[in-house]
Amino acid sequence: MTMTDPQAVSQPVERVSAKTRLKWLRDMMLIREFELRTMQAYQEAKIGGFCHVYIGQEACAVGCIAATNPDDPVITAYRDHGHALARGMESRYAMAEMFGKIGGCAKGKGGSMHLFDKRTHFYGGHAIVGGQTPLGAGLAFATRYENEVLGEGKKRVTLCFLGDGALNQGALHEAMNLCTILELPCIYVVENNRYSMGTSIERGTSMADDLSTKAAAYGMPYFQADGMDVCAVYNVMKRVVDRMRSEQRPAFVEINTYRYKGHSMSDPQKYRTKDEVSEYEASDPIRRLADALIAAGALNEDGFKELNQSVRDEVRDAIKWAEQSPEPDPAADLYSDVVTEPFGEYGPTSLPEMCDHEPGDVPESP
Amino acid sequence: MTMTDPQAVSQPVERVSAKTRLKWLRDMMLIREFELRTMQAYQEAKIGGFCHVYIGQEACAVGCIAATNPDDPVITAYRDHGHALARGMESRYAMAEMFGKIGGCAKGKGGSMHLFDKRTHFYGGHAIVGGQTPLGAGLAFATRYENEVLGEGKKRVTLCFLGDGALNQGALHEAMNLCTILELPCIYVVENNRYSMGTSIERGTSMADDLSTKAAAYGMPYFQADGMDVCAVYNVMKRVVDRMRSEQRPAFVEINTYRYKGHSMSDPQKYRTKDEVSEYEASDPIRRLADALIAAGALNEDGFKELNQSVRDEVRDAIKWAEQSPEPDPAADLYSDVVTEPFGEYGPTSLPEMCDHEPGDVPESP
Amino acid sequence: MGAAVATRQIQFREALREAMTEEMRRDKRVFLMGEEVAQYQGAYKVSQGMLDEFGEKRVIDVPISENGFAGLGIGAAMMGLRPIIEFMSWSFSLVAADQILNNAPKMLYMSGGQFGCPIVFRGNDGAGGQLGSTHSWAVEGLFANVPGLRIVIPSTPYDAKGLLKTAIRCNDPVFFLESERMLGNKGPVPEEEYLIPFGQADIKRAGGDCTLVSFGRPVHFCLEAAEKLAEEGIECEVIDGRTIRPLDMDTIIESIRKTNYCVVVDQSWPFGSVASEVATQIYERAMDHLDNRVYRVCSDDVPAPYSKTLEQAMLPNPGKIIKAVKQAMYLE
Amino acid sequence: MGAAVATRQIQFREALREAMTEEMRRDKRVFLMGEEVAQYQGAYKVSQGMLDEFGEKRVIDVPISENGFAGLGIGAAMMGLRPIIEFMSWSFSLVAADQILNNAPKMLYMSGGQFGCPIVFRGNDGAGGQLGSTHSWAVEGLFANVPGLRIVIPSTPYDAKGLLKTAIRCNDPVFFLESERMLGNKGPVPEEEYLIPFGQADIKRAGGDCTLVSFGRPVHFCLEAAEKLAEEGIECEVIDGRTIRPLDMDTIIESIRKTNYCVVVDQSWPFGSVASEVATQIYERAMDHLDNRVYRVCSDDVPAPYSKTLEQAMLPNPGKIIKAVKQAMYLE
Ligand SMILES: Cc1ncc(C[n+]2csc(CCOP(=O)(O)OP(=O)(O)O)c2C)c(N)n1
Ligand SMILES: Cc1ncc(C[n+]2csc(CCOP(=O)(O)OP(=O)(O)O)c2C)c(N)n1
Ligand SMILES: [Mg+2]
Ligand SMILES: [Mg+2]
Repeated sequence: MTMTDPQAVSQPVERVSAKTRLKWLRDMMLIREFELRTMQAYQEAKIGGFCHVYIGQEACAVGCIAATNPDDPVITAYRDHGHALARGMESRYAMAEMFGKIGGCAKGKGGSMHLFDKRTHFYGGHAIVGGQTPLGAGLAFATRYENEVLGEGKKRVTLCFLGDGALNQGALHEAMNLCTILELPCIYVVENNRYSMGTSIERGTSMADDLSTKAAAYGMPYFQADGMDVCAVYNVMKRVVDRMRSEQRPAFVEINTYRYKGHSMSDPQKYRTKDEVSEYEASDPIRRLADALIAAGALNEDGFKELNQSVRDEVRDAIKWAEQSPEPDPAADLYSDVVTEPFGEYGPTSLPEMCDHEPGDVPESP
Repeated sequence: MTMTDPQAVSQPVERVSAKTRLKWLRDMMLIREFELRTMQAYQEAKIGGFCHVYIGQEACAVGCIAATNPDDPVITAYRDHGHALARGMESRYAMAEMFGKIGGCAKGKGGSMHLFDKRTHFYGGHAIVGGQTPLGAGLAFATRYENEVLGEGKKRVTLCFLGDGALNQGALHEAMNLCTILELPCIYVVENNRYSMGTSIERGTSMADDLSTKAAAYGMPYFQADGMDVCAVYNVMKRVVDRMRSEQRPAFVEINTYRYKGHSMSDPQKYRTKDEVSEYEASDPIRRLADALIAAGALNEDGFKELNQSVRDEVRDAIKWAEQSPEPDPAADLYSDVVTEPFGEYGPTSLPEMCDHEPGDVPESP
Repeated sequence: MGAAVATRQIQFREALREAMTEEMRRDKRVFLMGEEVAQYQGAYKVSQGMLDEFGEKRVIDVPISENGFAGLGIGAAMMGLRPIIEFMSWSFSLVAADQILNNAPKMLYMSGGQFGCPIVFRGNDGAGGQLGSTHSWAVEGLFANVPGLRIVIPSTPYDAKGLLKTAIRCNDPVFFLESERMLGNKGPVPEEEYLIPFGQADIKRAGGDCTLVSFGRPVHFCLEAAEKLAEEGIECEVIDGRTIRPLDMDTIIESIRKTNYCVVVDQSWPFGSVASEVATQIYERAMDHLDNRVYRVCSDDVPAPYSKTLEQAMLPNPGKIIKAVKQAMYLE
Repeated sequence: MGAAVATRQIQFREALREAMTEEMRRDKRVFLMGEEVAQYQGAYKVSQGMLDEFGEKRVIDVPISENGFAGLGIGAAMMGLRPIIEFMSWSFSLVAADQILNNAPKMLYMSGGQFGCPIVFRGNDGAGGQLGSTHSWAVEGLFANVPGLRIVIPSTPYDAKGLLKTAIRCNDPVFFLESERMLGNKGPVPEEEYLIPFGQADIKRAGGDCTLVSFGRPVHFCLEAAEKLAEEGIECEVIDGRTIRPLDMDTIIESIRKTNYCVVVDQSWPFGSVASEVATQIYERAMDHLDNRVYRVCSDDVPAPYSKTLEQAMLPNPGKIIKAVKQAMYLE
């Protein structure tokens, strides 16, 4: 009864231009560098709260989002830096947000777990496990509604990312059933990094060894991809995205991946062995793509160094922006954005700086 | 991947003594009579609130509960009169509860949707759709815990009934996953009467035509039974109950049934045809068993009439009890049972009348 | 009351339906979603006929998955649609608490103003009549603490229509609390379009002796009590708050300056209730104008019982209000 | 404060662990269940070592299914077990709202006294430090309205231990609110066994000029404020409510009779808050003893922001309390 479609998945790899793959490489490198600097800034207490880095999982966000159109909505959980960057949020706005500064994507009100970027159709950053999955259904509903009722826009698909731990939240099940019943083009992408905090998927999730059963319960097609290989992710996702765009139906994708670092900044990681971590690090998605590009003659060591330098520069610039950006001002900012139409003592709402400019056309560091 | 076990289901019918089957017949007739009088009392405004009758589904409760031990916990949703009676709650206490009287099983505090009977291990009567399903897991947890940690009691199984509409509540999915992960002997019995209020299962639930997928998603064995035939229900359930009792694991059972009446007392029933209802009525579980017993020579028309008279007498007696029982007294009863250990203005807790007596040994009508 | 000019009398449920229908005609982004709202014509017939007019793309039946479809609505609102999500009962909103409390009222703030959430959640609130404790929530007692929310609780068809239209046009999330017990109530509603702004209480009865403040269904108990008290020569001013958040304290304070006595009547439980808040704000702003303490009439502090006798004893009613007024005025 | 005799200093988290451990040794029906409580030794190390002592049948890891395992605990409690259910954060209890509000506090009533629900839900409440709006709920503002609940909110290791032991022995559901920000706090806790009854506030500092009433973590802000005010010659009496339901108004009223001024400090949002309730009850019982209105210090009425600057501006703090005391005493 499972609707797994192994055919679609095992078709020969499409030819993706070297230029495109070089962009993916840079995107992954940018995320990696961004996250390393994030960890450093956290240790320096420049970032507070809960902070979850994406190191090891870069191929998921980059490969999946590469398969979408720029106006396809994307939404995810609290481990969201990678998705925000892959989607095109300027790294400076993401970094400043974590620094709690007014130059952040949410003026410092959201923080690491709640990144949002309207301009790139990135719908956040949601910190209640599973809580984004009904929202994803709603985004898919809206794209269909715009197309069919309002007669606006074209067919879109929504990517809704979730962790393997979210499989155990009732919200996901309600959302998946709704997507099937209402025929909503939402693609649930489970980034199965094998752990939710300290709980291995086997300890927390029934049928962990065959997640296709979770899709089958809702009559959804199931797909799987190797999350340590951005090309593999792209290939699977491209077919899923294209198909769901035309069929306007939901799908369920499992991407097998791994987080190299602890769950958050304070995780002793006693639940797994160093060997296990090393094993995954050995098939690192960045190294893997770089090697492939080098082997194909599309990249050489110098080119790689240049890329490295460019992402370092970008992240250094982001940190600088974040550091120089002013703190929000309680008098002006505490009561703004509570509601759009103020009543009584609430202040008015203004969009964050980032939204007042075209992408690329970023304002000067404050 | 589904763990359906068609073998277990299609084994030859066990021989059940005629005496036992006569008891089932009476149990079903009692429920039917009780519900007919309930509807009447509702029309006469002696019963208030929401009231959902069980007519048509009698074979489910009777067949399932017949397969359990008397101390196996049973819990269900708001359409609970049938389960309460099949489990052995005195009909007078159920009726008086719906009359909102002090002689009711909850002293009139619970009402039709919230019947409880500690003495018969009947854990209610729960009116939030799906809300009883985690409780069922908890009952199963407790029986295991008593057995394994406290060293008390023997192996028990829990029956947790739910409607097909509850398939769409996240609570059920969390509960099912927990049961598998923690190995809890809870049997989820879906009474698939094809409608949740006015919504047919096809309109509300994905994979409606193959609910085994819902079980497979949690690695649970799936079973199915014809709910219009109490013997069929018993046969399936007996094997499931015995197996789960020894294996101490969860299972999922779909019973195909039908409610003859509207969802509640105020349902115009435009969502289905009269023909559909008649079709099911034609395979009425009471008529079916009576005919079989008559064919087998275990019952004759006189005997059937006697049974009929005896359930009428019992229900008439229940109505009388309910009518004569006093109203609760706000001064004494409003603030009792809020907490067991009163603080401040709360009154103390006393058990309802029914719990002060041995079964059968019922107090005189007030 | 603006309704004085109207002659047409319609039911509360019709007023709600008219508000939704007019707004759906005006703005294609508005849609209605909930259990049994379409084919069944609404569990309480509020949406009767709407499927016919707007079709199944805009009047949408969903399964019993409140957390799921509440979240779906919020996601759609983030993209600029304007969902009306019907809860058959607000009691069932507890399974959706995460979505309606964490996401709807905080999205705008968390996103620094990027994503608003123009959504209306509506349905029956308060005791519906012997439904027992799981089905008789007065959610204003739970949810009013949450910043970012508008909570609307009309007591008449006129207010219901004008406030629901405002709610649907509001760019922020609105919890709209109706009452099963009032859906059949008739009242004057003009044919012409009108909107009622949030945060404007309505004086449903003028009087100079004691101020009665209430919200939703208990407003009628206050009016009943006021009639009876008038027979004894006590003239109560009955203020219908109409919206709990925002709360129009100005109208309340103004009345108390005149009467110097106040009773607040609220159908939620006493502890940390809307009544507590109103009382506290009265003290904060008008303590000098009070000749006695503010009396609260709430539901009794027990789960809602099924029995009619117990339920009646538990809910606010005219008798309790009369008693409280007399106590407040040192007459008892 | 009874703790005065103790010399041993332990952390808040150790006090919680001792309470659970002692009760689990005493009564085999008690078990602990929650996310990461066993193998991980507790997300906040509260349950460190307990898996080793009690084994995996009594210290039980569960997946991220709060509604599921909260309900599981309630079912087990109906059968007479005594579950302790840990929420990593009370913020995550919103997904379990139906189970914890509909079932736990109403089972006894709905069943006419047949099925009690002896269960403790515990975990971090209030702002944890820049966690943003989804993770910073102060649930006392939401849940205190619900009849049938005990709500406990200790501020010291001593109180935490004594109250948690009482909670575990209580035959009714208890919501036990801890604070991530206090888990590392040390304080005196005697070796000998003791229990602290519910409904008994504790005077954490004596003083005759102004009464400060608070609950949980803000009690420390009150003490800090009181120290600073003492330097100016203003002696505040700091009352730690310790339990919100039941609420010990007697101690509060007694203090106000002496001081005639009162400030209530509460970490929930202002509207319909615990502070509103305390203020309202003070007026109801001791209006004649007040020389000014009761001042409330709550969190600002906005979703919890991430930024440290904004979060600090939003939460109650000693500066705000000092200001409120001075206003209450007509000194500002
Ligand atoms: C409802 C809820 N419960 C608990 C948490 C605390 N929590 C945050 S992340 C997390 C683990 C989630 O694991 P997974 O979904 O696999 O995502 P990953 O961290 O692997 O990206 C937990 C338990 C939460 N945020 N929300
Ligand atoms: C969470 C929740 N949502 C909605 C309702 C209202 N409601 C009561 S019964 C019902 C239909 C349930 O159908 P099903 O589970 O199939 O049971 P059946 O009535 O067929 O026995 C609905 C929607 C409710 N009680 N709880
Ligand atoms: Mg994971
Ligand atoms: Mg059904």
